[in-house]
Amino acid sequence: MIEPGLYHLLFISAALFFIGVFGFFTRRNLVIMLMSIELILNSVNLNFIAFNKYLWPNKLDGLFFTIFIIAIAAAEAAVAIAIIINLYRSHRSIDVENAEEMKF
Amino acid sequence: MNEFCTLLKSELLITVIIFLLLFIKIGKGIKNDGLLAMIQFLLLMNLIAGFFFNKTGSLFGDMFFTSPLIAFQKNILNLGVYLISLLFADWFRKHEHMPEFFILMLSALLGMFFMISSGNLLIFYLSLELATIPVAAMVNFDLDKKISSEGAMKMILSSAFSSGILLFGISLMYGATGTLSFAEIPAALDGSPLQILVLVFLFSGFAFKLSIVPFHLWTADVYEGAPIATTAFLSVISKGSIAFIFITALYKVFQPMSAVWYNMLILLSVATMIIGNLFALRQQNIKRFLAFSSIAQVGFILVGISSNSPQLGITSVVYFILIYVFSNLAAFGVAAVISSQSGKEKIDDYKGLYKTNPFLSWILALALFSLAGIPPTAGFFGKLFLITAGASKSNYGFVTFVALNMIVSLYYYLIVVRAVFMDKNDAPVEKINIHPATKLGLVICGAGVILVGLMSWIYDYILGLT
Amino acid sequence: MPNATYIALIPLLPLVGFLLLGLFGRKYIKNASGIIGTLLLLVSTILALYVAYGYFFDYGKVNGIYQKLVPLKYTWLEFSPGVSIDMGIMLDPISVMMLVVVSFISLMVHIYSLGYMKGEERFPVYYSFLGLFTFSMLGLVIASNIFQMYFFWELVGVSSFLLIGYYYDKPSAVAACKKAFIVTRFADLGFLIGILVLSYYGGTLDFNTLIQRLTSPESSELKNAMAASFLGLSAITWGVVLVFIGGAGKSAMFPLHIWLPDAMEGPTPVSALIHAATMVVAGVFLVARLFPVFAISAPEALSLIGYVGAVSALIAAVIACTQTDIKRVLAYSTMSQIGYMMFALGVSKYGGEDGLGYTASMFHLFTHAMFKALLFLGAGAVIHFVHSNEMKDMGGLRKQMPITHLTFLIACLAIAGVPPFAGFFSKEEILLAAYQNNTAIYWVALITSGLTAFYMFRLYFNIFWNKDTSLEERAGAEAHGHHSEGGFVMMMPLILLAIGAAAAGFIPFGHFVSSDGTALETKFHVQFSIAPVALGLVGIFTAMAFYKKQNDKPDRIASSLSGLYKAAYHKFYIDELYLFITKKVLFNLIGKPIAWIDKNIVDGVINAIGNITRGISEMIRGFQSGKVQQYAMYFLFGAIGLVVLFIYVWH
Amino acid sequence: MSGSTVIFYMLAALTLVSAILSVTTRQIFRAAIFLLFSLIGIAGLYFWMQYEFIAAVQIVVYVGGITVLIIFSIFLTQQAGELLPTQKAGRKLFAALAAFCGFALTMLQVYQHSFNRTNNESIEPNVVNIGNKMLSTGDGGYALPFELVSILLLAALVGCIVIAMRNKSSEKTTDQVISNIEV
Amino acid sequence: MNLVYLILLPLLTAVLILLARNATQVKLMALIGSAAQIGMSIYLYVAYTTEAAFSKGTQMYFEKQYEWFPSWHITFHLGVDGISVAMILLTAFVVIAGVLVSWNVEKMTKEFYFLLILLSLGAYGFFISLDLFILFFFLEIAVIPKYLLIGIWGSGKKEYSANKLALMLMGGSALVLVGLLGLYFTTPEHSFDLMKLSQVHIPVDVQRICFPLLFVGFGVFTAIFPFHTWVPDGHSSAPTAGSMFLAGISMKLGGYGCLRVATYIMPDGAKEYSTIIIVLSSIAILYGAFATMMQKDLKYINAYSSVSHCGFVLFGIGMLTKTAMTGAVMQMVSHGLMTALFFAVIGMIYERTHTRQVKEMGGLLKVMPFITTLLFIVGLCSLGLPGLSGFVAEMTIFMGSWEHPDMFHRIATIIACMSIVVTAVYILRAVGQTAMGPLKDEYKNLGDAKWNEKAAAIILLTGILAIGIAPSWLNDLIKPATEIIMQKIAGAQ
Repeated sequence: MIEPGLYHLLFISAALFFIGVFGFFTRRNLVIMLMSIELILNSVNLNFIAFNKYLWPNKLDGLFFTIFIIAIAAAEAAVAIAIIINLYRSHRSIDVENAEEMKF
Repeated sequence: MNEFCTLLKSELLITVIIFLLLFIKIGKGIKNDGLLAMIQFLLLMNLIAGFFFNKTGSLFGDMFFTSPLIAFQKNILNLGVYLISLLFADWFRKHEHMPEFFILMLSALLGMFFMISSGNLLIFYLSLELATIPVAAMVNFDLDKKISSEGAMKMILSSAFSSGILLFGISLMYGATGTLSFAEIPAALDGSPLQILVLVFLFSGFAFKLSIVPFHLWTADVYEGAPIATTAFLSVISKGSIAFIFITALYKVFQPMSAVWYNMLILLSVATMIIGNLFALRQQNIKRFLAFSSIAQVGFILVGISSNSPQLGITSVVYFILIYVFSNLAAFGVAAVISSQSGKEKIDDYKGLYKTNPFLSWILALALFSLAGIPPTAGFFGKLFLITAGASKSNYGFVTFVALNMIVSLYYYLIVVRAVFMDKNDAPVEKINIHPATKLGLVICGAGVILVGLMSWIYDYILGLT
Repeated sequence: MPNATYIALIPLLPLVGFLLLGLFGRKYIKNASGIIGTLLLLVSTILALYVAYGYFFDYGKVNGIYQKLVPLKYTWLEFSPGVSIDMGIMLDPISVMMLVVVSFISLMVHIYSLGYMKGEERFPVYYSFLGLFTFSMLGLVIASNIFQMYFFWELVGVSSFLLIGYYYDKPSAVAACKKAFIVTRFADLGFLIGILVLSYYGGTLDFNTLIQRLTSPESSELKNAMAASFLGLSAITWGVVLVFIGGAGKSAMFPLHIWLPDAMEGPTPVSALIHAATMVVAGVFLVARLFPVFAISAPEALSLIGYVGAVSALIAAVIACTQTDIKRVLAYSTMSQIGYMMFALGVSKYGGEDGLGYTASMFHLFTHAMFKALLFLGAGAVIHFVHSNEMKDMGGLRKQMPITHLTFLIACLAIAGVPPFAGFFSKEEILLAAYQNNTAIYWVALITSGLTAFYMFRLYFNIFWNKDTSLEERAGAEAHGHHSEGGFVMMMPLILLAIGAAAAGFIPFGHFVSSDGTALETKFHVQFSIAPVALGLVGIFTAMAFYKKQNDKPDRIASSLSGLYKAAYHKFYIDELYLFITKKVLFNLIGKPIAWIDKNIVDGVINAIGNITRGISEMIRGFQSGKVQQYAMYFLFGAIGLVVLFIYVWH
Repeated sequence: MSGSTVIFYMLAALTLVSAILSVTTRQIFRAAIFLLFSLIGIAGLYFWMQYEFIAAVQIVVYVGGITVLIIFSIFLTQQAGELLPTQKAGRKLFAALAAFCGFALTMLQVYQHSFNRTNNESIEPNVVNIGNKMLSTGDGGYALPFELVSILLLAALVGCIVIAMRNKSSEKTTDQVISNIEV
Repeated sequence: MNLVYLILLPLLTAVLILLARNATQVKLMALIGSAAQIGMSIYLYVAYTTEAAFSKGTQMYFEKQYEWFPSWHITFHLGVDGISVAMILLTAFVVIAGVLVSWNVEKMTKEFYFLLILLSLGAYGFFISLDLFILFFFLEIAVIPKYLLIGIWGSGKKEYSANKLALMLMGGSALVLVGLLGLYFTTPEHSFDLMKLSQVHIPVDVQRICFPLLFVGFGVFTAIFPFHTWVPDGHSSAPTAGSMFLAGISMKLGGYGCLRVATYIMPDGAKEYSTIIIVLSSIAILYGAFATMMQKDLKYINAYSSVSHCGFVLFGIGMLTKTAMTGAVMQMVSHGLMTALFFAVIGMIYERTHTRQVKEMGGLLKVMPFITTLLFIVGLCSLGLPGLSGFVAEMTIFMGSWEHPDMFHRIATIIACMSIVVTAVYILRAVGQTAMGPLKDEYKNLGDAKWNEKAAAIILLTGILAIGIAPSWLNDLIKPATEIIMQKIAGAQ
């Protein structure tokens, strides 16, 4: 087995990213779409940390970026969930297919 | 410290207002009307203050950078926000969460300010989010409307998705260049495939906010769902701000890769104009209509950006956006007045409007002509200079195409004009008595639409700043 | 040197009349307008006579040659240096002669109309139109510049249009005036292009310079014009032929004559003035005006003119024999006589003895004006009396209208060429000229003269003899209160003209008018004139035999040669031909298709663009599906697409 | 092969597999739990890279915060135990294709690209360094982003409150918000 | 004289109209304003002639230059030569006539007159501007008023026509815009200034692109074949004054632009494309004439005949000889006056008979002698009767275009000449059926023209006669200008 390194991590993060994308495309439940978003953000975090560790350890840019991404992810999730709940109140469902009144 | 204050002036002012509002909200003292008046006053002060003590300088390392031009751009946004506070007074007064709305709007504005003067991808990203998330909440402010929350949902999810892609791009950029600061990136760019991929991902992030085809699809739905005040904010303020930073990003950060993004701009501006126009043709809901028209307008902005002289490009874009603020806000203002009085948002409902409300009709007509680029309105000059800037590379095919697109756009703007002025209607919108603040706003917009073009010194002033 | 101002007054006075009556006649002047018009014209007639006297006997002749004098010339519109439309006066024998003729006849008609048109509601309008016509005709004859001539040429056309359409609420009149205008207009197109050609090669529009340049063999212009050729004919031939087409149109030469008979819808005095004496001879005048060019530089064109004239003369004469509407008969006879003038010019040559045809033609023009005007006015009197144009309604009028009868007889004799009446002399000269130069034309002319005599007397007898209808049977006429043949104002012109028709022949015309201005001694050969006179008499007597008494001979003859008769009666179906060309070809084959194409193709494309755009926008609406997940997908596809495009395709 | 390698692969497997499961399972609770595992796996990877601080933050915020939030929201919006409606197969295939293409493209570029690395001495990602940098306003300091984020959180909370609570008790909660915000 | 007044005067009038309190005030304002316009334009003519007498050879008179968008090297550069003066005179005449004719518009009088005056403003600005940017500015100002005039006060399928007009004209100006930009960037010191542009020599390959753009762009305004289809619909649906302005003024903007901008600045392009121009315009001339022959609606008749007559304008320009060009300008003026009068007359008739179908009329000469006399005169003018303006213009064009000795130009000219016969046909059909023939009973008691109609007609008639009877003043006015243009063309290789 090969010694794991940067490219392994990049592979993992990219995979994670597109798994998230896949989930975002396919899941009809808004909450799960939100989860997929979280996966995407995490893959990005992984990228940052990996680069920071293997390529640019002289500064902590990647690390800090990760921290802030996490913070923002929290905020985003909060607002999103609030909106979803509100949507649920009006639609009595959180199926994305039921929320396409506006089109064309 | 002093310098700190002057450079951060506009941001600090906004923050102050935000906290002021918070405390007022807690101390539940003031009725909506009085509060609104106060807010309008504060914003006016803020706008005026925006004209003074504008210096060049950077803070926090090079994370924050400002200059007279940037200050001017910020002030355009200030103006826009002030006009919004005037134009939608009616809706604000009725809304129980009016202060929160302003808190959110102002924090979004703050985000935009930081975004415009960000010197670093981290700040850029954070301020972008700050400029997005509160707006998503604002979209949902018609709390008991289904479409409002649907719009909010669409916005938050798709913006999260786009920021995901943007972030992925940024992370790869970080990996490839090892830096996040705009100052250092260009040196590290060599146009390698990965960097092209990075460029595209970042570009799509911008494109999403600017609603460039094919990243635009959220726009119409969100605009339609949102309360008009939010729609106006989205289509004018946030577009404007993102356009400003977009230019800086392209001209300053990605200068070495200009060959790539120039073609990208041409391609996407063509696509954007076509799609925007074609969709606008059919729209019945005025908000949706304006959404697509604004997409088409973005196409024109891209034309301006695709100029080969940065100075020309920046100036014409800033100038255009100043005009765009006036004209588009005027249109939204009229729509808001009508919908908040009669709940009518369909273009067919506007038939025979001129009979009952000549003032609104003229303002609307002015706004639409300005958007269509008909003299003597300012829009004519704005569009013309954009096209001229874009033509500086003198590829005739592209320019001809752009010019011909103006015909299509004129066609659908005329649909509205026709409805307002020509079509008969036995049940037109009844006479509306307009809130004085709104009236003031509309008058300012109208004056702006006419004067900004004719007073050439405004353009030269902007040129002086670049 | 003559005084330009009062020469200019000759045409201008009628113009004044036109403006005066046209602007104020309807409201303020009313019945006085006739008098005013007449007086103005009287003045200009006197001036014309004075000028004529002055020109012929005083300053016109310089060492034996009548000069072309240009006392007035004002640049009206300059195209390029040298080429300009000038408004000027040119005095030479023919223009002076025409001045006299036009103003005199016009005066006669003015006077006559005082009686004939009395009580018409648009009396002032009528006189103003007459004024307009007289003005333009006089302007035409004194034109010193070919474009000036065209200018007045058109004006003449319009005033004739207005006068034919005088009874504007009569559909036939409307049709007639339109027809007249359009046909002549079509001919004028030829004239215009001819002018363009001549002016291009002549480098000027001024008659004198033009003629001088295009006739003097050493002039470079002529060389160029000769050198440039198209379809085997030299440019100059083309030019003059085109010009002649214009003339042919106005002078109702075959095949452009179809408008003339219909033009009889106008009031009879108008027919007398315009469609007999003056306007219709404008074509002849035009050819005469450019005669040197024809004769010297384009003989082919001249012979063409000769044949056209001869053919027209013959055809018209034949048709005239069959018509029953007296005015139409006169119209065709006019056409036939003009044919005479034309071929007289056609057979003529330039200068000296060979110029006989030219002189003859002008002479005949002069005399013809007299007796033809007389005939028309007489016919007018008759029509005025019986309220009909049809021969069958007439007969035996000699007792009821003696003066008319007498004058009419004189005129008939004149036109039939019976000595010593005016027509005899002019016709003799023409025949002589034809005889000398072109026998074919001569024979045609001879036959025609016989026919002329026949149909004129057919007319005469039908009106004044034939069935004897007495006053009692004309109760209708009683009711209309026409006891007599119209008052003094109507008779006086008849008498004056009759005198002219009788005596004009004795003027030594050749002394005054000749192709090159030198006096031409016209000898008179008795033995030569036997044949025509004999023929004329034969014609007269046949007519008498047929028509003096009521009988069925004519019908029998007619039925015996029915084919020819029918053809002639239907004017050889030329009208039908034109109708076919205009209605079927012009309207249905050109106009309709073009209108259709414009509506459906040219405009259709424009509309199609709009519809297609809307269609596309309908088609792609699915793109905006309202599904946020699809939006995201498009987003990703867009991004990936751009990446692929810019990494692999578009470097 | 060393232990760390094994651990790495285990963590990687955990992360990816549970991620895949969480976006494919038809039971929403399981989805949430798998998401939890996947996040933990990522935290593990941070540990493996000796970025303990981030790992901790990851655990606290994600595992402790966001996932719980999500689960609560599931409680609020979903009747337990019922299966989620599935997406059309065509759409699934399409999405999979898109995702895979994107993945392939990205990895292709990443592998073709030769990353250049710094050779300055590295900074320890320990709490001290992080703390200093976080609050320094000078060059390479992160005070501004920090403030930005705090404003963002404030705005987000205000937004959430307005949207989520329709009843008239929004003032009280706002007080709490303020007290929370004064960081 | 300061040309800015020509812009300020209509502006002031428009403002006053907006301020006016009631309809009568509005009308008075408009009347006074347009009267002032006519006075000013005549004064301009006088001043110009005196000035020109002193200083021969100068190209532009009364030049004025104000800073405007200096960074784009755009200046508010005004100046006139003979051609512009002629066009300004035309505009003033048509404007006051239009104001008078539409005296009894009840519907939204204020807006109506406001838009009319705005149109005139656009026209004046266009004719006096020497900077292509402001030229374009004024060109486009005129579009929307036209749209509204047709759409609001029009008749028939007005929305459709208004849209068509606005969009096609917009398309035209879009092409113009591209052409202008091409010129702008080819000049060394990026400038829109006509004088500057005329001095530099534009590279031939640029001319090859820009000339057709500009010519066709302007051509759309003056109904170049096959972009003429807005003319019939637009004119027929427009209110009387609207049609007068459209055909009388705004179609002339196109011709002026073709001459002053396209042909003057890009002589090489002009030479290269002159064949195509001539072909298109001769098609337009004859085709328009034949199309007119089939029309049944008076307004359509005049509209199509306008296509045919404006064909003469382009024809004259395309011939590239001094005389033909002079003729083209004359034709613009003459056609402007003539067609304006024609539309005015049609409007008067329509107001009374409430139909424009030729078939449904007849014998109107009896009940409305004044109006029908006008109809006769204007008809005769349009078929080129001597003594009226049409004759002068057309003859000048023919003479000019005959100066080319080669077969192609000859044939083109002959084709053009033919149209005068077809014109005679359709004019006589129209006039004959309308004015002559038996009178219908329902028209027995119709009234004749009122004072305002008479005044309008007489004003236009004066113009027509002034040109028709003594054309030399117009000729002398235009010639020097065309000479200068021809020199430039002669200079081109």
